[in-house]
Amino acid sequence: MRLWKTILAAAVLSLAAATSAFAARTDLTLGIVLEPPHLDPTAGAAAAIGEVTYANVFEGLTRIDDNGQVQPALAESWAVSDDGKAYTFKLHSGVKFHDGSAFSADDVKFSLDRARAKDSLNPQKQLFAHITDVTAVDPATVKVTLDGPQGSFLYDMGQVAAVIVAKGSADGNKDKPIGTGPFKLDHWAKGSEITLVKNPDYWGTAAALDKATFRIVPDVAAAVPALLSGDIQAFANMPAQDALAQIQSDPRFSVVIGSTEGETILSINNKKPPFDKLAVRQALASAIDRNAIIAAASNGLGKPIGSHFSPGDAGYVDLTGVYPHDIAKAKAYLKEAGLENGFSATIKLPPVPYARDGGQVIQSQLKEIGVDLQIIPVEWAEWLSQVFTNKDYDLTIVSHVEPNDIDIYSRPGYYFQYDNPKFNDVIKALGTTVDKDKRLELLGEAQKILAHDVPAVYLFELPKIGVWDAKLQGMWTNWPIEADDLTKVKWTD
Amino acid sequence: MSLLEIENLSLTIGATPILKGVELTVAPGEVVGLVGESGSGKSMTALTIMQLLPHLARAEGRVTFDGIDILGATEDQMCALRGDDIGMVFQEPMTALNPVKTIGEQVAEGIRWHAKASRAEAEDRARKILDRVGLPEAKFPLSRYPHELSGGQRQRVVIAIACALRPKLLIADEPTTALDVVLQAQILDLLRDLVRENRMGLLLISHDLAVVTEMADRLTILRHGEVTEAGDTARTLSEQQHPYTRELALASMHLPARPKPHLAGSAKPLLEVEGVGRDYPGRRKSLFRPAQPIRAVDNVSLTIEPAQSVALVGRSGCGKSTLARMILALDKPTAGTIRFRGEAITGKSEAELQPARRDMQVVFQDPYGSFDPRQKVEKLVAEPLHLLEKQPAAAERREMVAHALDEVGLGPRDMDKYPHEFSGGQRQRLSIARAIITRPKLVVADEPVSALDVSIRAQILDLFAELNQKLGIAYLFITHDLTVARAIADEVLVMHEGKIVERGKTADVLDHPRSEPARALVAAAPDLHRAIARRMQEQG
Amino acid sequence: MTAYLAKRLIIAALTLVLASMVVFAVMEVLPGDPARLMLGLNASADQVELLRNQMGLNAPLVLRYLHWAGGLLSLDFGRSYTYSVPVIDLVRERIAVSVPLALIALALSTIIAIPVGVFSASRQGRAGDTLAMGAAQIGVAVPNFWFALMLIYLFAVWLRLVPAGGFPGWGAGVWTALKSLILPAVALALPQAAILGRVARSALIEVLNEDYIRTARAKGLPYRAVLWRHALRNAMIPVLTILGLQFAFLLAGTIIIENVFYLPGLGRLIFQAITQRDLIVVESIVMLLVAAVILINLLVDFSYAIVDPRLRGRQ
Amino acid sequence: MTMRIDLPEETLAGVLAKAFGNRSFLIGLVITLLILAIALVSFVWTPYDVTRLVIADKAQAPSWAHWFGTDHFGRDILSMVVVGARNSIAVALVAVGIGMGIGVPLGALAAARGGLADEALMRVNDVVFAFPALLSAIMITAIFGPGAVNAIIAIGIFNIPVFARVARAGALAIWPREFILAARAAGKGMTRITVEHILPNIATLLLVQGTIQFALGILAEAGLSYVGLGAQPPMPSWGRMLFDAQTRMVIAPWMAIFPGMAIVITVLGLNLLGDGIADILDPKSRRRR
Repeated sequence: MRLWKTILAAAVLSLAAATSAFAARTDLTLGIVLEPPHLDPTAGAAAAIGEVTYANVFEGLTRIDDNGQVQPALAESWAVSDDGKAYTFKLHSGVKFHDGSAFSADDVKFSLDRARAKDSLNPQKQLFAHITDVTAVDPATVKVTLDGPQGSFLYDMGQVAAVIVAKGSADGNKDKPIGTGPFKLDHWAKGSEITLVKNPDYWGTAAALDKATFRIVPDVAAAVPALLSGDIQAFANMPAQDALAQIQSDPRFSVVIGSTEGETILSINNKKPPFDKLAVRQALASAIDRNAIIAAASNGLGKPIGSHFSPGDAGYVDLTGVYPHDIAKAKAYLKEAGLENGFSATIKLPPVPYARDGGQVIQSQLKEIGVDLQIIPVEWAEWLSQVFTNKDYDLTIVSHVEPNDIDIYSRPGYYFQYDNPKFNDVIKALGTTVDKDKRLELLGEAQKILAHDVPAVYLFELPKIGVWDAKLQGMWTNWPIEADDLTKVKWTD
Repeated sequence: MSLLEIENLSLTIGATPILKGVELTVAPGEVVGLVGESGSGKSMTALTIMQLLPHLARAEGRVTFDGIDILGATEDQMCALRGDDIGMVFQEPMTALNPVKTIGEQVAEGIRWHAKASRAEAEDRARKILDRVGLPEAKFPLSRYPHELSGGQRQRVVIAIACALRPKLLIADEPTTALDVVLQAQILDLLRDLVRENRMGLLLISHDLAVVTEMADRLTILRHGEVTEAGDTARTLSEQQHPYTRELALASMHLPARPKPHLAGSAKPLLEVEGVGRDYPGRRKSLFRPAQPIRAVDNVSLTIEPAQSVALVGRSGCGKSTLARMILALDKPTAGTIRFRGEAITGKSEAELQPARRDMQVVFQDPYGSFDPRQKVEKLVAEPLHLLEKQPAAAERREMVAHALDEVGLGPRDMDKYPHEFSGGQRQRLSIARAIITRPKLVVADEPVSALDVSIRAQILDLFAELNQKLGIAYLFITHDLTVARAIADEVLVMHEGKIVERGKTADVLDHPRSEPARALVAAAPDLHRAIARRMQEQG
Repeated sequence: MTAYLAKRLIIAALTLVLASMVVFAVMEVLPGDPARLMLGLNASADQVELLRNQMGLNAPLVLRYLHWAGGLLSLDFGRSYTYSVPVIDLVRERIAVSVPLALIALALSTIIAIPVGVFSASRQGRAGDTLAMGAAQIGVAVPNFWFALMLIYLFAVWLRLVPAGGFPGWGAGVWTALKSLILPAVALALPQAAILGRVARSALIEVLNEDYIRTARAKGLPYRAVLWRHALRNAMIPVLTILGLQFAFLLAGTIIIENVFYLPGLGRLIFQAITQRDLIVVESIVMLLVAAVILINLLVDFSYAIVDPRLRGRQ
Repeated sequence: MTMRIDLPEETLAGVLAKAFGNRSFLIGLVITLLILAIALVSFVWTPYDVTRLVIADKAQAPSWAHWFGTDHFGRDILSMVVVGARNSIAVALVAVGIGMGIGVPLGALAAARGGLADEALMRVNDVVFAFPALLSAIMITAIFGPGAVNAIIAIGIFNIPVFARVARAGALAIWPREFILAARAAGKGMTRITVEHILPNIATLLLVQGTIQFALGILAEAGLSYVGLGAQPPMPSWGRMLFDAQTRMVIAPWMAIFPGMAIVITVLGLNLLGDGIADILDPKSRRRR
């Protein structure tokens, strides 16, 4: 009898091994926290839109890879005129939209003109501000002329809002996205999941996955069990916070901590006394202990920053040493500003964990130098109208996730209400410089000005907590641009 | 060997003793009366036989039924007996049936349970027994619900349930107390026929000596849980050896002394009711025919003079309570006018009615329902004082309440008690105290004594008579009991199906009734003397 | 009967009109600008103004109300601002989750509560009763997301019997869809069963003192049969009242459970629509909820008549 | 004529004697007083300062140093439960008060008036009941601003329809009783009858509903912190402690267990107290040995 049992066991084992060998999995379920309101990246600012569609469904002339470098996409190659004002793009041939219609230079012209039109509702309209003319030389070539050299033009054309859409399907993209990417929309059960399937006649190298489902998991507490139960196999950026340790110790999963473009800052209303005095801002910067905030509000993940720049990007200068955590110095600054026994102020916090938790840590840290903060939690709608539009606030905490956005401090009417001519000149120069090294030098200078002038106290860069099945490959480590690019993702075993 | 034998039965519930040394036997086909006032333990005796006692009850002694030791029986054994070999009929027909089940279901249920009969067979037997108790299928299909039947009809359904399986013993606990005299007579006849037909033993429990005398061959008298006397009905009641038996007999024929009766026509009328009618919207039978209204009171006219005592007599459902409520301005008539002390009170707003209300008050039938359980006696009795122009100070209020309590034979220390701390009789005294505290000119009493025991009833009627003489209060008594009318009223009005069919001096109407309904009422009213005389002839 | 029905419908219509005005006024006064929410930080002020015009937000108040209300009459709820999809489709998907979930939760809660209520009432004052009512007490006070997570870790993560959450849609097969509703329904049923149990117990205790219970026992029925056949049906009126209230709450008040099980329910849609200031969606859903509450109350009133024949006469 | 109300006053001695004989009243009173005492003590002393964050000892299990362990900011959970008691109990109690104060008269009026008034009131009740709680919470924040006090208004509004419905059902059962007819015969108007006879007879019903709404009130306060209502940091509240614990259930279950238990014990205490009071007020109850 015993013999019979061993044979049976052996058979079962081999059967299991066999099945999994040649049929490597080709489907994937990812978890995302926020559901995109719609799927048209050229018509809405929500980061979740790009996260699902960028590089998967829609493609631009150029593409940003996981190191933040510009790569060719629909444009095979390009030539730049000497004065840097004219770009001629050579387009790939044989490219089709998901609805079968052919892709040509006309679509590029249509997309760029649509984005820069007077009545355009493109959320990143400023990317196209310098374009004066777009002409389709021939079906495979497009010439774009600018009003002046734009250092970041190729980078800008790789952004989420700069994807190329077809004239016929542009207006319907919100609900039925028609792009040129390796995946196309299969089904969207609102509030539940978005399913993409492989685009059979994709012009480039086909994707390894046949099916990818983005499942919406709004509650942090639900993310961990979803992963452990196998419902979800990957989170590009998992809101695991404290539960991370438990997952890191689990061999079934690999945990990859990367960086994002999210500069988390304590924004200050620079026109409102007493914050119009530099000394007061310096006092705040010195009183705040960045590492304590990271430990409490971001579970110890994310790098501290000294200026409005993401450590992952080229040109980063570490300025966290400008105002180190020093209570005595902070009190000295206050004394210098004539407020030695402190003052009271309000801090408005949007409904996100880094803000609601970070706010409490800052409140208790500033208490030590006599600054008494009253916390006012607000919804996004109220934050946008009270803080962003009406500048009715003292302090607030927000993370600016737009890539390459140090220029916001030079924008007139921006909610910081910060106006520094020296800084504005550096930004103007940066805008027109094409030479790489010169740009890096200018970026460094801009960072130094902000670090010393403290229009906002720079806290930390939002980490990207990547968690996925150990047998999965090809997921991005960092988020130079908020996107879950699945083109190179595949199961290994 | 008799059907039911109870020897030296004692019963306690929790700490309070209920029965001591009770002896009782019932032979097949024999009717045994069990008489006693409320609180004497007669119902508890019945529930002991049925073993339906509350959770904390402890019974000792011997109770055997058909050879089975009841006290030692298990619940399953009792379930087998109940409804099959022992049937029970209860006092209050209005609440004895499950309101949400049809009468067919409730009668058939017992049959299916005991006889393991099929649905169709059980329903068929149900139809038969309902027909036998006087509810023919034509008028009373099985699909009718209890609320669609009158009190008498519901009691017939309860009897049908009890007798559905031809029980050997039927226990009837005050089966007709809540019914009017005519219905009472019919139900008693029904019980007598059923007993004779099925040779059942019947244990008839009642506080009404006249009823027991008419029905029972032998009777046992209970007082505070002990048997005072037992034996052959006629002999026991005529010889009245035990003082308590004598007391009971006297109380049930008691006539309060009323030296000066007040005759009509001698003064300006206090209350004038002219052509008053009250219609209720009937249920719409079908979509097309409009629902014809039900006429509860039909063109009634009457007058009452100050200090005069008038009785309004009629069977239940004849509209007398509706008329009373309209006189008290608690319900608006759909026709006619009512004038009190010369002023019309129909169509007046609540504010304008205040002075009129000060001079007329009400005493209700159910002593338990007419008092807010959450308030103390002082508040309850003083409630009508709200009608006075000048609100008396707190001390003066307590003084007035104390005086009213004294007038009805209760003490001042009763002021701080709650209604549930009083017996039925005492509560009726509280009701009267409440009614007379504002020295009203007219008191409307709706069945004031029908829920009371014989002896207590006599005391209350004496009280009414005394207050009439002393305070000159006019009465309008609503009752279906002719002995009450004879005891207290100068004049009697007989009401039948919403109309006044006869009016006259009490003696004239009750001794020589002219109208048919009046005659039926007089004939059906149980009278102890007549019952004893007839019983003596039978037993020779 | 029909007169009564007609009266109730007229009053329902008036209530709906009242509700539409109230919710429209509230949404107008609510701070925050939907257009700015959609376009985000980088959009310029005039772009926001452009979108407001496109969405018709700058049209005069009364005109917008009449347009919206007119649409309601023809069941055209208009298009969602954020999703830019007809509201009807959005809500239909969510109702396909919320209504079955509410019904299952109610059924579970009734199946648990009624026997507990009967058990407690029949042993009033004794150990079993105080124990059951103590448990009911805890059932009410326990935060249901805590209980939900316990269920997930036990049945989904450890035993892997049911999915940890999400809703595959009825298209994916009734059983698979039902499987994903079991845990959320149990998590919702616990507090409701606790409340319902207490109400059933007190209603039953009152009924057990009635005379017809004694008549039923005198018929020879064992106590258990009397309880279930006679007492329970008479105690149904207060129970039905509570069930009506609970069903209305379960429709859209279960946002926490919908989040923990990531179910695309009505609760989450309302939460999202309010925080996104998606006026059209919020207004339409509130109208649906008011209509649902009115309908539920009508059903509860009719169920009273079914349970208690005495009430049939009145209608 | 001034409206003189004859409420069922008991002599104090009678009530106290009956009260202290009643077991559930005693237990309920002890628990409630204990919790109130702890809450009051927290004004003066707490084991640790709840406003100070000590990130170093974050999310520590219960130990001798921290009996209830620490939360994600290293704050002592025992101190937070104690300080949180103040806010949570105050918000929930006053909210139940508002719910009863407005809901009960409405319900009683609807039952007394009947007809159109009854129908209108009940339908308005339906609208308020169907209104999403979050919407009215945001409205209140917009009008009155954030903070603990305004959370009371928000939760109070949620309670009104519930109490109106319970009071109406209770009153409808009492109106047809005979002693009401007697009161009408004594010339008492609808309002006086409601106050003197109807309300005392449905008091028990309202007490039971009150304790249920109290428990739901505490939990509701947590949901409000999203829009800024309820206690703002550094003031802790049980509701928000649960809200924060929600995401850290697996690693730090004690963050949810202790505030959860605090709620359960408080509700249990209040329930027993409620049942006890109901017994004492009920004149029929014998003094239980």
